[in-house]
Amino acid sequence: MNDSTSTTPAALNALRDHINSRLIGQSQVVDQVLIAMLAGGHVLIEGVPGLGKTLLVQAMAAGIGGKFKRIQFTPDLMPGDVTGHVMFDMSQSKFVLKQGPVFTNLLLADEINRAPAKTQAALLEVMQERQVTLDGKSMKVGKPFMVLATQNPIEQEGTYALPEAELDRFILKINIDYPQAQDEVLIATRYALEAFGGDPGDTRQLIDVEAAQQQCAAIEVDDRVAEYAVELVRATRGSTLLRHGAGPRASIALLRCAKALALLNGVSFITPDDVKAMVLPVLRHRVILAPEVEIDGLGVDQVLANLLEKVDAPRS
Amino acid sequence: MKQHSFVQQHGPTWQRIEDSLAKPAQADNSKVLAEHYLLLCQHLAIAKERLYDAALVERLNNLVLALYRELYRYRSETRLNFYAFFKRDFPLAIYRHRYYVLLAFLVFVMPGLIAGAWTYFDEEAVYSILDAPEVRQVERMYDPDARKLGREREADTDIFMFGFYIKNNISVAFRCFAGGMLVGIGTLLVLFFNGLFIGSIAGHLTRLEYVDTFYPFVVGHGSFELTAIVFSGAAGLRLGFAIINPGQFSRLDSLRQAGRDVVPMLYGIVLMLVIAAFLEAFWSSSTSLSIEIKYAVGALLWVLVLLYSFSGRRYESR
Amino acid sequence: MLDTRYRVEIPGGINLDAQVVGPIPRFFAFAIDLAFRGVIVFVLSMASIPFGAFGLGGGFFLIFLFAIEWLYPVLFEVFWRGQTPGKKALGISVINDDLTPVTLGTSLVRNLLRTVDFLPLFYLAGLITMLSNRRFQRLGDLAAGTLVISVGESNRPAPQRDLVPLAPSTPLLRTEQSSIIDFLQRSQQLSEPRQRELASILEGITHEKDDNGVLQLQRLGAWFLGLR
Amino acid sequence: MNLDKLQINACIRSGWQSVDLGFLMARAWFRPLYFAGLLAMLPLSAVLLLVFWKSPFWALAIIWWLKPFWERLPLFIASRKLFDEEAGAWSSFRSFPLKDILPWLLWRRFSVQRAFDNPVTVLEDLRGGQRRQRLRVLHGKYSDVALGNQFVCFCFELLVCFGIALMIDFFTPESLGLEVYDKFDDLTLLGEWMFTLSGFMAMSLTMPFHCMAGFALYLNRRIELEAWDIEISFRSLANRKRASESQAAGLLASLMLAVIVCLAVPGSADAAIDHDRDSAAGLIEEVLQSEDFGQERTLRKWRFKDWSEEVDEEAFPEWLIEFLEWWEENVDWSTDFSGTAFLLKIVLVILFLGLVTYLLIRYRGPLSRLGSGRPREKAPAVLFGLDVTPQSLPPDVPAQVMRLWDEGGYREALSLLYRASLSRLIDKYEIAFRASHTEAECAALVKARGIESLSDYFWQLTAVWRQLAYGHRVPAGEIIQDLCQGWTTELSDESK
Repeated sequence: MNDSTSTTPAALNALRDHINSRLIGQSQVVDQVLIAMLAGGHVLIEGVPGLGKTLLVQAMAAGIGGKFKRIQFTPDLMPGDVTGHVMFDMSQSKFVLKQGPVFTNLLLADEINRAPAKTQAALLEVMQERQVTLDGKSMKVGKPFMVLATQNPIEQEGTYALPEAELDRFILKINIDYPQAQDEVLIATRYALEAFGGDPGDTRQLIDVEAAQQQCAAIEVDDRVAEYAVELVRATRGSTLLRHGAGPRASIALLRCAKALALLNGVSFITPDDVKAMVLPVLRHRVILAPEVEIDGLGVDQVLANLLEKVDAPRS
Repeated sequence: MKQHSFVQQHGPTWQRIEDSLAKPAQADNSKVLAEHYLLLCQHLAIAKERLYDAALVERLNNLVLALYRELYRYRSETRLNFYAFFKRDFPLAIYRHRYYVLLAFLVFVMPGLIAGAWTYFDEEAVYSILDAPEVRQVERMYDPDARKLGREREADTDIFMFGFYIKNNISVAFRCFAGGMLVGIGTLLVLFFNGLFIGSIAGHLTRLEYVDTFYPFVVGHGSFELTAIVFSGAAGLRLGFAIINPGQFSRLDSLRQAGRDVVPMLYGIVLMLVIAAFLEAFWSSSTSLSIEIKYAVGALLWVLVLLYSFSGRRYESR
Repeated sequence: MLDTRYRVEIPGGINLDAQVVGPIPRFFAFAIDLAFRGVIVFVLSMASIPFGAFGLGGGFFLIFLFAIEWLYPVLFEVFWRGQTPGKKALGISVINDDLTPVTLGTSLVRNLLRTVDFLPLFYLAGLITMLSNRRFQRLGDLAAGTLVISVGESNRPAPQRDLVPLAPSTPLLRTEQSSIIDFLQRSQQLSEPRQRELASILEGITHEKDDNGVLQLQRLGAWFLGLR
Repeated sequence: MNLDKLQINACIRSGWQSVDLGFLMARAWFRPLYFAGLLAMLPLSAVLLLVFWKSPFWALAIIWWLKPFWERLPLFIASRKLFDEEAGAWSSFRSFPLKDILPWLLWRRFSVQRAFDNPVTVLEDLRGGQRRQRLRVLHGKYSDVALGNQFVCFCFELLVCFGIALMIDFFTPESLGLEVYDKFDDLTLLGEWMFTLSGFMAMSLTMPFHCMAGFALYLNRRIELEAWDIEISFRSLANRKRASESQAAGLLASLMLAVIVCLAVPGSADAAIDHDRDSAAGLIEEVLQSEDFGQERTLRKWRFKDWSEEVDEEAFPEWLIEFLEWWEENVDWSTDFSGTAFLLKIVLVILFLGLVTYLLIRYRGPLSRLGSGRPREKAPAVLFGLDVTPQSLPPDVPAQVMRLWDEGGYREALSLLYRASLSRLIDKYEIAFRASHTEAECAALVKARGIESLSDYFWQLTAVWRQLAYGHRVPAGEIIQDLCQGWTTELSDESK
């Protein structure tokens, strides 16, 4: 199993440990974020506030040697506040460009569903194209570039649901939950000792993200595994439990994430297990429950798990 | 569209639906019903939106209401799934209310044990709990000498006793449940006093050495009856506790939730008590069976009832 | 605004109204049921005496007594669209508070808890609880989440007379139009002086007085109603 | 009277619904109504109770008789509350209406629709013939409901009275030595006082409900006859028109309207409902002249049915009569039931046993699985597209595997070994693999069996298999030999 392809797995492990040492009790979330990063996608994180999302991005930015910015989405946030403005500078009497917070490597978009659709659309466009057009000029955002958007499940009032087509742009949706009790104790004691704000921690670059992403892309995929992934995604389309199945983009995302998972595990090929492990986070925001299922109180995860049971694992 | 043409256009349809609703429900017309329902919902919405005449809106409203009720009759639980109920729902409900069951058990059994011990060791004690005529009647019922003289009880008396037990014992259990609405106090009282009476009678009869008539009689149906009384006490306590401590719900919502939660227990309790009455009338009273058989069957029933009642845990995680 | 209306939003996005029913009609419904049950019990007791008061007949009599005491309302409510005979006579019905039909479970809870509503004597507790909430729910109703609504016949709009419709000279709001329609449809129930009085309020619109004003309003109503 | 501020939803209701609305009104304004009633009752009642202190029942009877008098104040206050006007109990008390009280306390005391009729006297202040005519219009409908209201409220009054008495009795400590009954089971003076006080309380508590139910019925009838709801919307329409015609004129109009409203609400009770009482008399006169009112009457009478044609000879089927005759002849009704009873007992027992048997048969499938815990599923024949039935395996698996391997069919060899392992695991350890399980999940299931060497072996096999199948890496021959060796010890027939 441990046929390491290069030094990347070791570096990845170091990065993972680094983040885990900062953000306690959320190792699964950390893994998934790393997977999304390796797959070159963006993530949508859903969870109550105060579970250390900022800390996660901070630690990750440090580990990859990149910059990070944070935008708090509010109902009055304008598209320009995200992408940037063109302003007239009186002293120089010419137009100057003021770059918005998207010009960074890691962008934490907090409570994205609080902003009106137009602002959301601006961000989602940047996510897709990785460039911003300001005053007719196209400008690349940082490289690597990754958006970690969060939304709050409890406060649904005063929020604008993300449009279905746009949700597809996120490669993963991660549900972040309260940490285990013992981890919570650890967190509490540690932060009681530290000064307010915490210490920035190790800022050494641990990994070259672009190299890692290339390596991830090179992971081997057997045809049967690819077929399996497609079958899983197709299973969501015919189901009566879902009003809306996942699109073709989901299969690609599923395979990319499975590759990233394999790389994270230090394996150079993907197995059906990798695919299956990534199904929930990849698909859960791409399907919509049928209304009667919703009334019955079933969650997306339960329904998806149900559907997985119906798909045969690949044949040899 | 003006109201007049609206009525002209759809009036006949409404009339037809009203007529079909007046007739007794056909077997499975849920599909037709659903279509009618959707149609009428739309008409009602139109009528309200366009502020049509109040009488028209009321008529449509009542029609939609009737259709809605008819439509949801099909999901009604009158089609009880017996298998799933016995296998899972009832034991699961008991498991979920295990702390209430424990409390009800203690409130029922502790006074019983104490009163039993007291009456066993103290000849006079029974009279401070029960009236003298009651004591005499109980003594007469279980007097071994009287038994030997008498013949096997007549069949019609058995049926009378069956009715008698159904009427009295199930009513006790129901009252025990209903007492929960008095913030649980009613339930506690019913449990406490029933425990006290049963305990003192048992103690008293044991002291009189009526052992061979009393215990074989009660051991069989007791398994169902006593357990059911404890369960109904638990259901009542659940209601009471929902009122006392509604948690993050409003008191009313908490009570309503509790009411819905205990429904499976109520079904189960009724069935257990009917079985108990049946056993009590036709099995326990039989004198022709040997005492050993009665003990053996009684023990078997106890084991079965307890094993079954506490088998709910494994369904919890689902 | 005080009203006996109970409103629930049902699937389909529609607000459905039901009229809750208070203690007086329910008293009569209960009285009818009580009489009905009394007759049944009497007939049964008569029928069972020949079979032995303490034997066969007595046994079955007790079982029926039990069933009538506890199950009579439950069975009727579940299998007869929420109505016992008494409720049927009064045009009222038991229903879950989301306006779905009562189920065995809710009906059982509701009726077993009669025992507490009965306390301390003849449903005093039930009466007090009924009067302490807007939906007239007694304790059993509260626990089961049920309520009693009226399912009586609805009013039908009155038949229209022959009128020449008249187009309004000024635009009117929807609510105003519907009140004029109401006027048209209910004018048969109103006395003529009252009709004139009402019409005089709208002199600014009809520009007519007295009987002509009334007629004018009715013609407007016919127009709004869509009579052509 | 300002209909815009009407506090109830003015729409047409049925009689029972209006009575219910009345109860809601009493609920909403309970405090002012209750205290108003109490305020009216207390002074005179106190005097009466003092006078008749030795036989308080007399006082109670008089207080009860004076009910029409007490009811006026709550009704008056309710008529103000109805239009959201404040009416202090004291100020209303001062202008307390005494009009036309004598008939109400004498012959009209026997009226069974008092609450329904009261507003005509108290609020409209009609007397004599006018009143009679007015009542005839009102009574055109709902007199049955009014009667029902009177009756039920009387029952409620009794109920509350006895309830309170019971509570007093229940919560009085016995140590006080207060005896309610004497030794002949008659009430003592103390007992009489207890019942008098609870009767008084019951009266004051139920009065608002009774009055309001009647009042609501009255209102409903008037809404029906006078279309208040239409008047409300007509007025707002007229206001809007006026306002839109000219701002200045609108202001003036609303000022005038305010003046009119102020004038229309004088402080005296008689104008609470009917602002133009003078015209009302003439109005009613006219109403009664009109065709639609007053004259129509439906009378119903009981009469004896004509029995002669009604007897139906065919009511009982022939066989039933025969059966009953047979029964009568053969069974001694008066003495012997044991035979029948025994028969019935047998029938009951058989029914019970039959039910049990039916249930057993009906659910035999699920029941047969009860013992084994979770339902056992049929072992799959094909897993991952591999045939895993025992019959499909060669007799000597390791040998076959090695032969295939040596021939260069690496994939076939390992596939056979993996397949054979699954087949043996299904067969021997009854592990319930499903078609949707991936390799790692299968391995986890094996691990859950708790046999360490077996799970180690299977995990190793899975890893090698995955590398070959998905990673396309051919393992060394020794590994295959080890695996074959392991298969023999862990999974073949000879293994433990």
